[in-house]
Parts: sequence; structure tokens; C-alpha cells
Amino acid sequence: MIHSWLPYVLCILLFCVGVYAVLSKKNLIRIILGIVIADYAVNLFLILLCWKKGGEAPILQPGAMEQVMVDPLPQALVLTSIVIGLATTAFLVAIAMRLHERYGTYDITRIRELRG
Amino acid sequence: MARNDGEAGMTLVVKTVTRLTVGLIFLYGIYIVLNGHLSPGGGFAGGVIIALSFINLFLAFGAKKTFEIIRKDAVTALESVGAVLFLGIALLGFIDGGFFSNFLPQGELFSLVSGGAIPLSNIAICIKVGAGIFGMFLALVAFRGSEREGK
Amino acid sequence: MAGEYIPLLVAVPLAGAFFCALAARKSGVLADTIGTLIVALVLALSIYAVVSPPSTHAVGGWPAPLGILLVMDGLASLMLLVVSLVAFLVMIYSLSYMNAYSGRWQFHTLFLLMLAGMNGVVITGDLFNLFVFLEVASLASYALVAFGTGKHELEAAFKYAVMGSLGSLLLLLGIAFLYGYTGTLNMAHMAERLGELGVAPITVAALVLLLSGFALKAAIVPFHSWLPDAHPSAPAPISAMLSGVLIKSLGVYTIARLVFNVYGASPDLLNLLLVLGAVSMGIGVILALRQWDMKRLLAYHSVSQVGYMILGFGLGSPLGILGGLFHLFNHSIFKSLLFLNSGALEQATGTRNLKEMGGLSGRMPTTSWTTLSASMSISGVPPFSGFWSKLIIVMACVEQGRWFYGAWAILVSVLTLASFLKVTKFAFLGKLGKGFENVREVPWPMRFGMVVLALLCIVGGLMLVPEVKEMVLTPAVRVLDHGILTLGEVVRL
Amino acid sequence: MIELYIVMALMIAGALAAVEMRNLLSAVIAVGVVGLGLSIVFLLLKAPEIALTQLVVEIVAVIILIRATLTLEDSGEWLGSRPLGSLLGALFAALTVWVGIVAFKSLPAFGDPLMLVSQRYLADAAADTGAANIVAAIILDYRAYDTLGEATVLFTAVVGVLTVMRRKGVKDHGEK
Repeated sequence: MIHSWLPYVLCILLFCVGVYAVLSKKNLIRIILGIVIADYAVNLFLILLCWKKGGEAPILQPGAMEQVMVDPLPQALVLTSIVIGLATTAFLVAIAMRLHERYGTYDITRIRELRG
Repeated sequence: MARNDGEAGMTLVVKTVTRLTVGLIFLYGIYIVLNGHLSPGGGFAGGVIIALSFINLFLAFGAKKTFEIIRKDAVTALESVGAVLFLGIALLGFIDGGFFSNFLPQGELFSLVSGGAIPLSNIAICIKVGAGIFGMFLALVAFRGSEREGK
Repeated sequence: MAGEYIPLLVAVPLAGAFFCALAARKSGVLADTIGTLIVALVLALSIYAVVSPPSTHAVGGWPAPLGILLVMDGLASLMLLVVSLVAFLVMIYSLSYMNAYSGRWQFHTLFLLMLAGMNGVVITGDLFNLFVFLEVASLASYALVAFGTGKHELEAAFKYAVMGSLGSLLLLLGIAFLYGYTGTLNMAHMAERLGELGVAPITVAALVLLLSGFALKAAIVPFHSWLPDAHPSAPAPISAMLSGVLIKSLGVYTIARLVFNVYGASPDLLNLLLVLGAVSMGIGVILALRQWDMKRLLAYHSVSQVGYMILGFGLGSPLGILGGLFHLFNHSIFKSLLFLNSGALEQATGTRNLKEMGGLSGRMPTTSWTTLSASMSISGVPPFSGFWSKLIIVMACVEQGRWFYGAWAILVSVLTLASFLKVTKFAFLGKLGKGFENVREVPWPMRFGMVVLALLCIVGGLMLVPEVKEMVLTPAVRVLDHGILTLGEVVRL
Repeated sequence: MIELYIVMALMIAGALAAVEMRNLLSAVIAVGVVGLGLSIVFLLLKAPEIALTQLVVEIVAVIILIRATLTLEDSGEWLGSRPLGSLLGALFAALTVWVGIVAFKSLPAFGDPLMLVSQRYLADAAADTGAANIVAAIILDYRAYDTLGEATVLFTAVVGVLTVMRRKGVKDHGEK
């Protein structure tokens, strides 16, 4: 059954788009965008892992105790991971802005002074 | 940016709409936090929403007006306070077995006061996250940059 | 439960960091006091951890696969000892060194956060929790590399942060694969499940992702390109922390845990480690040979020396593991000392270029003899500590009949010696460099840190005295050599 | 699950647009759209808690990223690529997707998770913690230690941003 793994592959494709941007682009902000996209993809992968056919959201409702629910653990992990992603993004943006102030450009090939 | 010509902020329309909605956003954030153990939401989402209400205020009215409501050092101090509170809740668990033990009675399922220490943790996280995100926003957005040290 | 002190190893530095950010913004003295006291307390706790028997702590009282289990076994306590010992001495050194920088409370807060992150990585028994604390330590280290906010610092920090974030994402993806396959996050439970389910394409993919992520943090060739920029750009105490302990607790330690305690050491996996280690050793030292910037030279040697540890682990025998761990301990001591020395030289002379220095041994006697002892140690000259650990690694190679790797280790060691003879010759011997007539020895807090580390370099061989070895090194070797433990066995520790 | 595929395809298209779009501001907006799509996928996959968090975090991230693009005064070479990096990236992508197709067949099928440990959370969370929201019970009780780490990461980032944004890092001789 193709449906049993196609969503995973699409998600990995998204991850690769992000990594490609990080590796290939010159612009600092675009590199950061690549990291953000890759981060989304990893979060999505965790949530894909926890989906159960016909499952409900893992929140108990009064009266309906016996329900099929999706796996709650990856959801908890993703919550953590989203915040970590935001923290990393903000920090990278701060450094990029400072670099822009020092060099007057976001072009990484014109910033490269460290070598050897 | 509009901010650069004094502390005017944005146009009148934006200001009026912001004046009407910012309180609602703030209250919604608090609602999300307090119901975190019953419905989707919780300290993180609520904290970010509360931070967004302040960000909204800042963008519409400018820095001066915002700092009349909350001082700049108060933001970063609040963040540390939130962190200390959360760590304190974790350490209080030692009175009931160990690190992070849920030391409060569970209460009745589905009522607002339930889940032991979970609502308290939510509040601590909300303070921490809200102040943290707003502080980060201030540091980044209010950053003017000193004159470039060109070479 | 006996392990109730374990969470304090994370909670204490965290509390210190939060209070430092809350109370010490205006007062540098208060920040210094908080920082020093907290690090001293952590050192005391880790010494306690070494002398007390292995134990575990279930956070929140939830039994293992449900909650997070903190595991204090021999390996964890060894790593803690290394981390907090170096952190303490570096902290004292930085009290004086950091006077040149602004933002004292930020320095101490980030330092404590980095310490908490490393401790968290070392004591946890849960794979996702490991990732979270790894992120704490990494993010703090990115910020510390950028601490000077100069052009080079920012550039190095950006490169480091981008590479580090990519590494973290690979790690998280690998953890997600493993969770999907085994349905658990606890490392011991996962090892058990992996044994039951057997090898599948997904476990291999997860292994590749996790190994590349950790190798990125450990700066193993071919993932090393960020290190020679990041480590020299940081302030000297931070370079010492990064090269001395951060790459080990986030990279080498985690690789050892993953390979030996989660996947179980298969011959293919060990061979992979051998090759990675040997390549790192060679490329690192060759790149180091042509450096004239002292800190950059030291940074490339870190790449090379990490190779030794991985090589030791890759041998897979108890002797090889012992050599790897002992070299890890020694390298933490002498590499952080060398970075502290380079900081002292830079502060006194205003340059890091070896060509511009010269004849400083008369002017800076303490710096000069401490540098000499660390150099001899890293080059494996007897009787300094580095000699003993390299000797054990070579002996372990010979024991298994892997002559090539043994000879390679000796050759790299000779090249290292050549490189450090260059440092000694150009920095300390010869004619006094121009403009250095008024150079004076650095203040006492800096000297104190360097002298203690140098003494540890000289007497490091004493770690092999049976009583000490039984206490510190053997339990750690046993943890890795034993292979995977089931969850039940871990809980009963 | 046709709607899932549609949204995911849109997300990939948005990501490609963000990577290749000429204008940097548009690229940031495109990433915002991807994040919005992610939030919708979370809703589809029955994760309302995550969807809400993703939505609000997304807004903050986009605000910060837009702030970074506003300092631009130089145009040109925004789209520039590094040839070696592009080759590496393309190789990585091809390899990873191929490995993924091989490897994911050994994962439990999509929509049928293993739930080895999670079963116990679902069964016992209400009795153990008294919270109706099981995700909240996990992040603030079973795995609250993770949440402490997460809060610390955010704290570290804030201190880090403040550190990087200091006007002057070195006291005496300024720039090196």
C-alpha cells in the first residue's frame, strides 16, 4: 500500500528542500529560512508518526471516555521542538542582523574572512 | 519604518482597531493558559499570545506608549521570575517524593482546579514564555544598529 | 531511593543562571560570586557522584518508559567529573580574563546554562531529553562564541550555529525514526526493543542520522569545518570549555552511548568508528601543522585528538575503551590548559600570531612552563598524562593485531610533537619580539587555573594507579564494555 | 486522506518558492504560508494543541524574519547560489529521498502507530494526573523535565539575543 509510507516521503522531501537551501544559498536570511523549513519538516514527521486511523485528539471529553485516540507522546515532543525551533531562529536572526550591520551585506561570500 | 519618525506609530485606523482588540487578545491568552489542562493550549501557546498582544501594542503605538504599560527591564526580569517559579515547582516536588513530583492533590477531573501542579506550571511557563518572547522581540525590533564600523 | 541528588546536577546550575539573570545585572561582583559558588557546588556534587555507587532517579516518580529516567552510572560520573573540574578552573581563570569584555552577567548566565546543558546530556537516560539538553548547551555555546560581537566572532558564530542547528535537526529526525520503530524513548528500553526487532533499513537510516548529528557536535572529519572558526573566535575561557569538554560531552560521549549502549557494538559499527577516528586524527594534525594562528592550531589539534578517542572506542576491547576514555579525560585537561595559555599570551601581547611572538619565557614564566607541560602531554611525551593514554590505545591496537592503526597513532603523535615544538620555539624561545619589553605575567586568578591544570597534566598518569583506576575509570569502561543493559537492569542500578 | 496530500504538496511548493523566490520579503511570506499549512496539517492529524502553538509561534517567527529583511538596502545577488553547495544539496536530497523510500517500508504503516508506551498514557493519564488534556499531562507531569529543558532553551535564546545585540562586546580596543 503506497499510502502507508507516501506521507513520510513527502515530509522527507520537505526536509530536503530546507537542507538544500542551507547548503546552496548565499544569503544569510535564506539560509535561516532553510533551517526553518527543515525544522517544520521534522515536526511534521513526528506528528505523522502519531496519527492513528479514526483516532481522536488526545483530550478527554466528559462522558466519552472510551475512545480511540492518536498517540499523544510525539505531540508532546513536537511542542518542545517547536519552541526550540523558534529559539534557534530568533538567535540566528540576531546574529545575521549584527553581521549585516558590520559588513553591510547578507551575502555570505562577501562575509567570509575566516579561512585556512 | 514608521517608527523612525518619532514615536507616532501607525495610522489612526490601526490604532483604533488595536485599542479595541488588544485587550481581547490578552484575555484570550489568559483563558488559554488557565484552561491548558482541559483543552488545547497551555502555557506556551498562551504565553506567546500574551506576548503577541504586547507586540501588537508596540507596533501600533510605538515604543514610548508601550513602555508606559510595562517597563523594559521589567520584561526581562519577569522572564527570569517565570523560570525561577517553574524550577521552584520542580524542586517543590521533593516534598512529595522527588524532582517534579506532582505535589498537589489531583482535584476533580474536568474542573478548573484539577491536575495538581499542572495549572501552576502552566502559569509559570506563561510568564516565562510571554516575557521571553516579548523581550526577544524588543531586542530584535528595537535594534537600530550603531553607525556601521565600515572599513 | 539513593539517587535523589542526581537532578540537582542540572537544577543547581539552572537556578544559578536564572538568579544571575534576575539579580546580578547591575553588579559584576555579584555575578562573579554566583558563578563561582555554583560551579564549585556542581564540582562537589560530581565528586560525590564519583564516590557513591551507581544509582538512578525517576523524575516525577514515574517508572521508566513512562517518565524520564536519570542514570548515574560509571560513565556518567566520569564525564561529570571532567566537565565540572574543567569548568571550575576555567571559571576562576575567567574572573580576571573577562574584565576585557562587557556584559558580565550574560557571560555567567550563559556559562551556567552551558554547564547545565552538558550535565543534562550526561545524566539522562532518555533519548529525547538528551536532545533537549544538547540544544541548551549548543545554543549557549553559539552565544558564547559570539560574545565579543566583533566581525570574526559573529561570522564564526553564524557558521557554527547553522551547522549546529542542521546537526540537531538530523538528530531529531533520527530520534523520530527510532521512536516510530520501537515505540519508546528510554535508551535502555530502546536497546531492548532493537534487540527484539532486529536490524531493519529504518534502524540503519536512524543510525546514520544520529551518528552524523553527533559527529557534527564532536567535529569529527568530515563534519569538522565549523570548529577551526568557532573555537578560536570565542573568548579564551570559552574556547577552553568548547574544546575541552563541550565537544566531548555532546559528541564523543553521546557516540559512545549510542554505539555501545543503544545499538550494541557490532563489528561493522566498530570498523566504521576506527576509520572515522583514523581519518580525523590524520587530517586534523596535517591541517594543524601549517597554522600560525595559535588558537587555530589548537583547534585543529582538537579534531585530531578526538580521533584518538574514537579510535580507542572503535577497537571495542576493554583496553581500547579504557584508552579512549582516559584520553578523553587527559585531553580535557591539557587542551583547556592550552587554550587558557593562548588567552594569557593574547592578553599579554595582543596577538595570536606565533610569528610575532618570541622570547616570552623570561617575561611570562608561569605561562611558559604550563604551556610546555601541556604541549608535552598532548604530544605524548613520557611521563606526562597524554603519553599514558596514547600508550594504552597503541597497546590495544597491537593486542588486536591492528598494526596499521597502532603505527598511525604513533605517526600522528610525532606530527603533533613537531607542531608543538613550533609553538614552543616561536612563542617562548629565541629573541624577545618587538614591543614586548613591557609584557608582564598575567594576574593570579588566571595563573591559578593554569597551574592546577598543568599539575594535573604532570600527574595525570597516576589515574592508572589501581585504586584510583578502580574508582574512576574502570566503572566507566565496564558500562561501555558491558554492551546494552535491559531496562530492568538499569533501574536496579 | 486526500486533503492531507493536497496540503503537503502545497507546503512543498511553498518551500520551493521560499527557496527560489527573487524577493526576500516574499520568501519570508512564503515560509509563513508553509507554516500555516503545517498548522492545518496538525489539525487534520488530530493535534489541536500543536496546531494552536504552531500558529502563534509562526506569527512571532515571521515578525522576526520580516524585521531582518527590513534592514536591507542592497539589492542584487539575493538569489545567488554556491555551486558546490548546490551540488551537495541536490545529492543529499536525492540520497535521502531514496533511503527514505527504502527505509519507511520497515516503519509501522502510516495511520497505525505502535503506541507501545503511549497506550499507558491514554489509559492512565486521567487517573494519574487529573488532567483531561493528555498532552498537557505528558508535558507538565510525565515528562515535565523535558519542558524545563525547553523553557531553558528559550531562556538561553533570549539571553543569547541580548548578548549578541550588545552595543560593544570588548571594552578597550573595540574591533579587532
